[in-house]
Amino acid sequence: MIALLNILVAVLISPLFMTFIKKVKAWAQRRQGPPLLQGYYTFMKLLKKETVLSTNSSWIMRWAAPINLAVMIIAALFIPIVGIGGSGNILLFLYLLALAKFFMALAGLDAGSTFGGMGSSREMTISAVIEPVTVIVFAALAYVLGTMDIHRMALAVLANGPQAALVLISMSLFIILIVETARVPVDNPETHLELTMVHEAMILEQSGKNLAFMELAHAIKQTLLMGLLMSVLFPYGLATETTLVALVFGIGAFIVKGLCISFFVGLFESSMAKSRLFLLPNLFMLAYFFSFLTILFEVFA
Amino acid sequence: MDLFTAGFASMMGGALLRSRVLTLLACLLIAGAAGIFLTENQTITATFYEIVPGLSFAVHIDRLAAFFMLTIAAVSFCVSLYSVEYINQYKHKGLLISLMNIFILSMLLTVAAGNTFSFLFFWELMALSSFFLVMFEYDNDKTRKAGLFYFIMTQLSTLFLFIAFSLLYSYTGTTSMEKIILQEKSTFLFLALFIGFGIKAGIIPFHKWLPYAHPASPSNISALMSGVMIKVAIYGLLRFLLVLPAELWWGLLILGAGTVSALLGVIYALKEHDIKGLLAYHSIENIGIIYMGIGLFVIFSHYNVPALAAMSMAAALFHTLNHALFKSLLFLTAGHVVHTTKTRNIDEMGGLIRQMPYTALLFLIGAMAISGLPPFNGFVSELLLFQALFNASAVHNPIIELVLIICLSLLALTSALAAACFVKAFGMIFLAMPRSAQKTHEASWPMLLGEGLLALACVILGIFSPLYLNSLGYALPNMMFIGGALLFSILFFFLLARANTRYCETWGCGLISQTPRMEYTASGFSEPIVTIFSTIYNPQKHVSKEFFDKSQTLVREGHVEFHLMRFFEEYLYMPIANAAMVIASRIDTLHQKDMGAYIAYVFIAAVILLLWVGWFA
Amino acid sequence: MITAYVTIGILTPLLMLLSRTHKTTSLMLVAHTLIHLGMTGILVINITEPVYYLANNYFFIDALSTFEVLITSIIFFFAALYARGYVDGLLTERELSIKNVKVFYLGLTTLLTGLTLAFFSNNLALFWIWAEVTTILSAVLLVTLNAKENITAALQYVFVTSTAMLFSFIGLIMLFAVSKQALGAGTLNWDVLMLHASEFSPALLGVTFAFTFIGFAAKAGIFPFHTWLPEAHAKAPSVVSVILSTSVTSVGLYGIIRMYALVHPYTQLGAEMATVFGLLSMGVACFSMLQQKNLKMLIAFSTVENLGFMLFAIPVSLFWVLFHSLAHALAKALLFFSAGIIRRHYHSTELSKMKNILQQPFAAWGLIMGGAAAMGMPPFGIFLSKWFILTNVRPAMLSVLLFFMLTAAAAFAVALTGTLSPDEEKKEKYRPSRGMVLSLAGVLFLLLLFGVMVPEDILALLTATVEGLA
Amino acid sequence: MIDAAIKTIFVLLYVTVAFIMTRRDIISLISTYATQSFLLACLAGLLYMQERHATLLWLAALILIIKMVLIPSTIRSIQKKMKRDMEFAYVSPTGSLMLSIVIILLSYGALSHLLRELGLGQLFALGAITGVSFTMMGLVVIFSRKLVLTKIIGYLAMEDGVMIFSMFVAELPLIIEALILVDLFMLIILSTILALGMETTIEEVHKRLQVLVGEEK
Repeated sequence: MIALLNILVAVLISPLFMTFIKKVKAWAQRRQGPPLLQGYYTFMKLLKKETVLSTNSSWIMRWAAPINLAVMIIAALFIPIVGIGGSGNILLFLYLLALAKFFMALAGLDAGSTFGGMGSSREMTISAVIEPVTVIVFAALAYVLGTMDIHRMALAVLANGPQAALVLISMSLFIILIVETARVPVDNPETHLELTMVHEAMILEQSGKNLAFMELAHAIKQTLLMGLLMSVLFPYGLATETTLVALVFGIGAFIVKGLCISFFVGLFESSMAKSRLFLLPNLFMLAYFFSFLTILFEVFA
Repeated sequence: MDLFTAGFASMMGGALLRSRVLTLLACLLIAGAAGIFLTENQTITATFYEIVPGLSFAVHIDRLAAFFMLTIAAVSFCVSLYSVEYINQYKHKGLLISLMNIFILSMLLTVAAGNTFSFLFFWELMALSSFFLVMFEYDNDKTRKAGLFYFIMTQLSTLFLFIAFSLLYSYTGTTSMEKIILQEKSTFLFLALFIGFGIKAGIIPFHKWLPYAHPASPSNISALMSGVMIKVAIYGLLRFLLVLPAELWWGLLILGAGTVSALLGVIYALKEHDIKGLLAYHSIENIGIIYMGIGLFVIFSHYNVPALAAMSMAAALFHTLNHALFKSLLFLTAGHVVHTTKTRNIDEMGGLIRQMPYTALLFLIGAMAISGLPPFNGFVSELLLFQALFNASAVHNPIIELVLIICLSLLALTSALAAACFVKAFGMIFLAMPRSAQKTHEASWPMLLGEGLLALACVILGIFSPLYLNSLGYALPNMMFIGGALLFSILFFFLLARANTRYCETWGCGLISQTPRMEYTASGFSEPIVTIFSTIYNPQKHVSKEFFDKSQTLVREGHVEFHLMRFFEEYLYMPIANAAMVIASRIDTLHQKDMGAYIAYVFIAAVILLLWVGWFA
Repeated sequence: MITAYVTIGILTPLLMLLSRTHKTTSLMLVAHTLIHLGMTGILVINITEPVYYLANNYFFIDALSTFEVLITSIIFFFAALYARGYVDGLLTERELSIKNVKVFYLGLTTLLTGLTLAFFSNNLALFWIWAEVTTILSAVLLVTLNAKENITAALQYVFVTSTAMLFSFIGLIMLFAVSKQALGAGTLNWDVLMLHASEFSPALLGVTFAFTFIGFAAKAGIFPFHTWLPEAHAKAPSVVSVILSTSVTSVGLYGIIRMYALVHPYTQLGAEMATVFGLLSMGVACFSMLQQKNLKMLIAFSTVENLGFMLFAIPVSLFWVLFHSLAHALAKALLFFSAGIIRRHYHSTELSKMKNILQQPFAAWGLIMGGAAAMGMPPFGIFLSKWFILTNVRPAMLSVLLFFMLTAAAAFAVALTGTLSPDEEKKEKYRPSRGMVLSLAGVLFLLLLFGVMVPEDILALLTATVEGLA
Repeated sequence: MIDAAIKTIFVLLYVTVAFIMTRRDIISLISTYATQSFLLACLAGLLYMQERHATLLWLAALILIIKMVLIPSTIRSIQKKMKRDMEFAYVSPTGSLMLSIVIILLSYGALSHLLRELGLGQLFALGAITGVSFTMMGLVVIFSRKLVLTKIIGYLAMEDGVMIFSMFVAELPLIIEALILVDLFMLIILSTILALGMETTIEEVHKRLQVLVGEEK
C-alpha cells in the first residue's frame, strides 16, 4: 500500500521539482521563469506528438524509453518517499539505475548520430567514475546504520536521531545527486546542441512519447535520489503506518522537503560554472573522500 | 557413477569417431550426473586404472567437483550444439571435433581427478589439446605467435603445479586427493599453487596469454577456453586451498590479485578493439572477481566469520558458473559475427542488428549479464560479493576493514567500467550504420539454439536466484518480483509508446545525408576513459609531418601514431625472454668452436675431477 | 643365447656381402633385426637369474643388459624398416653414393652386434672394448654420406669419446688393482666385483668411479663431453642419428649405471657427480636449444637434456631412469624419423627453410607428438618417469630442473610453431615409403602404449633390474 | 739397478712427449712416437726382469709389433702429403711444457696418497703417476695442435700413458690387452683416413673406407 503510494507520489511530483529548480535558477538570474506546472504541460504535449525514429535505428531505440521509465518506477519501490514500506536493497537500487543508463547509452548510439555517441561515451565515463563513489557512500551508510535496506536505514535514523557521520555522507549523496541528474557542473541541462552536453545529447534522437518517457524517467530519478538523501538526512515526517493522517502528512512533508532540496540544487547550479569533463574526477574524489572519512571514523571509533 | 562412466566413454568415443552427436550425448550425461550428484551429499572415490604400481588414474568426485563438472558439461553442451554448424567452415573438421572432445574430456577428468598424478596428467592433456586448438588456424602469423605464447605460459603453470604437488607429496606422503590434509605451515606450497593456477586462470600479471590465445582460436574453442578452461584453474586453487591451513596473508594476496586483475582487466578491455580480445580481457576481469570472492573467503574464515565466508565462497562459485555461461555466450555470438564479417575489429562493424537480430539480442543478454545488470545472473553473484564486502566490519581489524573497503570501491569501478565497455561493444558492433561493406546473415538455428540455451540460463539463474540461494541462507532481494514487475511495466510502456510513429533519417547537422564516417568510433567512445586513466595506459602520440617549404608552414602530409603502453609486456615478459635469449646465446658459444676446444673441455673436466677425487674426497 | 646373437650377427654381414641389390640387403637387415628382436623378446619373457658365458664368465645375461638390449632391438627394428625408403631418398639426392650403400648396411648390422655384445659383457674391460668398437662403427656410418662436414663430425666424435674413454680405462685398471688387493687375484667381472665391493676401499672406489665416469659420460653425451653429440646427430643420416641418440648413448649410461651400482653403497661421490653433471648437462642443453636454427641439432640437444636428466635421476630412482631411457629412445626415434622425411621434402634441416610442414602430415605429426613426448607431456611415457623422479627430488633442485625443462619445451615450441608458417613456393612433394610410415606409426604406437599401459613383462624386467643392481 | 733404468726410461719418455708437444715436422713426430713405443717395450721388459710375469714379456712383444712397427708404418703409408704442422691453438709450445709441469705436480698431489692406499711401492706409484700425467699431456697435445694427424699422435701418446699406468698398477689379462691394442689399431686407421679426408676429396676417403670394412670393389 505504502509502496504503491510511494511510486505514485514519485511519478506525480517529479515534474514539479524539475520545474521548480528551473524556476529557482530563473530567480537567481532575475528572470521570472516558467510556470510551476510547466513540466506537466510539456509531458502532455509530448504524449500527443508523433514519434520520429531514425531509419538507422533499431528496436533498441524503441525499447530504451519504456525500459527507462519502467526501471525508474520499479526503483521507486526501494526509496521511502511518503512512508516506509517495501524492500529496498540499496545495491539493487543502484544497479537498476545502471540498467536504465545502459539502455539510454545504447539508444544514444543507435541512431548513428555523432552527438548521441558522444553523449553515451561521456555518460558511461562519468557513471564509471562516479560508481566507486556511490558504492562507497552506500557502504558508509550501511556501516553507520547497520543495514543495506534503505527503508530500514530511514527507520534507524528515526530511532537513533541524527548523527554527525550522516552529515558527511549527505554531502556525498548530494554530489551524487548532482552527477546522476546531469546538472552543472557535471552537465548542463539547459543547453541543446552544445558540445558540453552529456545527458541531453544522448536523448537527442528521442521524440514524441519516447521523449516524454525519458524526461519523466529522468525526473523520477531525481526525485528518488532526493528521497534517498532525505531519508538519511532528515527522515522525519515519513509515514510508518498506513493511516490516512500519517500518509497525508507524509506526502506534505515530502513535498516540502523536496522543494527545499530543489531550491538548494537550483542555487547550487546557479552559483557554479560548467566544469571540464576531465576535471570531474576531482569532484568525485571529494565525495569519495567524505565517505571514506566516515567509514574511517566508524572503523576506528 | 554409471552415468559419469557412460559420459566419459561417450566423450572418448566422440574423440575417436569424430562424432558430434556423441559429444552432445556425453555432455548431457555428465551434466545430468553432476546435477543429480549435487543434490545428494555423497562422494565417489574410485581408482579406475593403474598404469604401474603407485601411478593410477583415480576419480574423486565430491560436491565441489560435481559443481565444476556441471559447469563444464553444461557449457560444453551448448558450445557443442553451436559447433555442429560452426565448424563446417574449417578444413580439418574431423580433427577439430576429436581435439575438442579430448579437450572437454581432459577438463572433466582434471576436475574429477582423484590424485595429484591424474590431476596433472589431465591438466597437461588439457594444455596440449587446447594448444593444438589455439593453433588450428596456424597459417596466420598472429595465431602462431599466440599459440607459442600460450604454450609457454601453460608450461610455466605446469612447472609451478609440479613443484606444488611434489611438495604436497613430500609433506603428506600421498598423492590421493581425499587424504591430503596439511597442518604445517606451507608458504612455498601455497605460492606455487597460487602462481601455477594463477597463470592458467589469467590473473594479472600472468594474464598476457589470454588476449593472445582467445582471439587466435576458433570461436567455439575460445568459448570453451574462456568459459570453462580457466575455471578448472579456479577449481584447482579451491580444491587445495580448502585442505591447507590458510593464513591471513594468503587471503589478502588472493584478494589483491583479484582486485588488480578485475580492474586492470576491464581497463585494458576498454581500449581493445578486437572483439575477441576485448572478451578475453573481460575474462581476466571476471576471474579477478572470482578471486576476490575466494580471497574474502580466506579472510573471513581466518577471522572466524563463517556466514560471511560462506557468502563469499558462494559468490565466487556462483560467479564461476555465471561467467562460464555468459562468457561462452558472448564468445559464441562474437564468433558468428566474426565469421560473417571476416574481421575482428569492431571499428569496422556496425549496424549488424538488422541482419542478425537474434544474435544481437543474445549478445545483448550476455553483455547485460557480464555488466552485472539486474535481473541477470551476473548481478546476483556480484551482489553476493558486494554484500560480503559491505559487511567488512565483521572482521574487527581496522586495517583489514579499510583494505576491504578499498577493494569494494574498486570492484564498483570495475563493474561500471564493464558496463561502459559493453555499451561500446554492443553499440559499435550492432547499432547505427555499417562502417564497412559487409554481406552478413543470421546464424543458423543450431548455433542460435546453443547460444539461446546459454542466454536462457543467464536469465533463469538471475531471476530465480532467490529460490536456490535463499535456501542456503542468503537474504536476496526478491528478484522474481522485480524481474516480473520490470517486464510487465516495460511492456506496458512499450505498447503505450508504439502508436503514431514515423521514420526519418538521422539529422546530419545540415549535411544532406549521414555517412558512416560521421559515426562515433570505438576509439572515440573510450577516449574519455583513456584520458582519465592515462597513468595506466600511458598513451603516446608520435607525429611526423612533411612540409612543402623550408620554414615548415605548409604541410604536405602528416602521419600520427597513437600508442598505448603495454606495461606487462614491456616491463615483465620481454625482459625475461630477452635475458633467456642472452644466456642461451652465451651458452651456445660453447658449441661454436673447433675440435681442439672440445678436447680442451675434456682436459679441464679431467683436471677438475682429479682435484675433486684427490683432494676433496 | 649369446651364441645365437653372435651367429646371426656374423651371418648377416656375410650374406649382405653376397647380396646384389639394395632391396635384398635391406631385407637382410630387417630380418636380422627381427630375429634379434624375437630373441630379446624371449629373453624378456623368461627373465631368470643371470646366465654366464665363456670360461671366465666374460659375458652374461642379466636383467639390466636384457633391458638395454631390448631398447636396442626395438630401435634397430624400426630403423631397419625405415632404412630402405630413406636410403633410396639419399641415393636420388646423391647424398649417398651407390658404392657406399653396402658399407652403410654392413655398418648397421655390425653395430647392432657390437652393441649387443657390449651390453652382455660381464667383464668391464670387455665392455669398454665393445664400447670403443661401437664408436668406430658409428663414425664409419657417419662418413658414408658425401659431405665433408661429416668427416669433421666423425673426427670430433672419435676424438672426444676415445680420449675420454682412455680415462675410463685408467679407472678400470685401478678397479682391477683394487680387486686384486682385496681378493688376491684381480678381476673386472662385474658380478664378482658387486659381490666383494664391501671389501674394497671406499676412497679408491670413488676414484675409479670418477675416472670411469669421464669416458662413459662422453659416450652418453654428458656435459662437458657432449660436444660431439649435436654435430654428429645433425650430420648423420636420420637412421644413424636415431641409433646414436638412443642405443649408442645408452652404452655410456649403462656403463655409468653399472659403476654406480658398484660404488654407491660405499661412497657418496657417485651420487654427487651424477647430480652435478646431470644438472649441468640439462642447463647447457636447454639453453642451447633456444639458439638452434637446425631441426636435428635441436633434437640432438634435447637428447643431451634427457640424458642429463637420466644421469641426475640415477641416485633418485634407477627404475624410472631405465623406464625413461626406453621412453626417450622411442620419442627420439619418432623425432629423427620425422626429421628424415622433412629433410627429404625441404632438402635441408634448417628450420628457416621449413614452411607449412603439415604438407608432410606423417612427419609433421611425428615431430609434434615426438616433441611433446620429449618435453615429458602426457600421454607419453616420459611423463610417468618425470613424475616419479620429480616427486622425489628436493624442492630447490626441482625448481631448477623444471625451469630447465620449461626452457627446453619453449625451444621446441618456438621451433615447431615457426615451421607452420605458410609456404609460398610450390615444391615437389616427397612421398615417404611405406616402410618409413610404418615405422613412424609403430614407434608412435609404442610411445603411447608405454605412456598409459606399461606391459607386465617390462615392469617385471625393470623390477628385476633394480634388484640385480642393489 | 733396474730401478735406476726404469727411472731413466721415465725421463726419456717425458722427453718424447715434450718432443711431440713441440715438433712441427710430421715425419719426425711419427718417429718420436715409434721411439716412445720402443721405450715402452723396454719398460715392460725391465718390469719383467723385476716381476717375472710372463704377461709382461708378451706385452712387450705386442707393443713392439703393433705400436712401434704397425701403427707408424700404417700412418706413413696412408698419409703421404702432409709434411708439417705449424699451427698451435689455445696454448703455445712453451705453454704446453709449463702446463705439463703443472699436470705432473697435480697428478702427484691428487693421486699419491690414493696409490699408497692401494699398497703400491714408491717406484710403482711413480710409474702410475707418470702414466696419468702422460695421458693428460697427450690430451694437451690433442687440443693444442691443429693438424688432425698430430692429434692422432697425441692420442697415441695418451694411450701410451694408459699402458704405463696399467703396467705399474696391475697387469690386466693378456687377452684384454691384446684386444685393446687391436681396437686402438682400428681406431687409428679410421681417424687417419678421416684426417686425410679433411684435405682430399670425398671419393678418396670412401675408397679407403671400403678397404677398411672389407668391401671388394
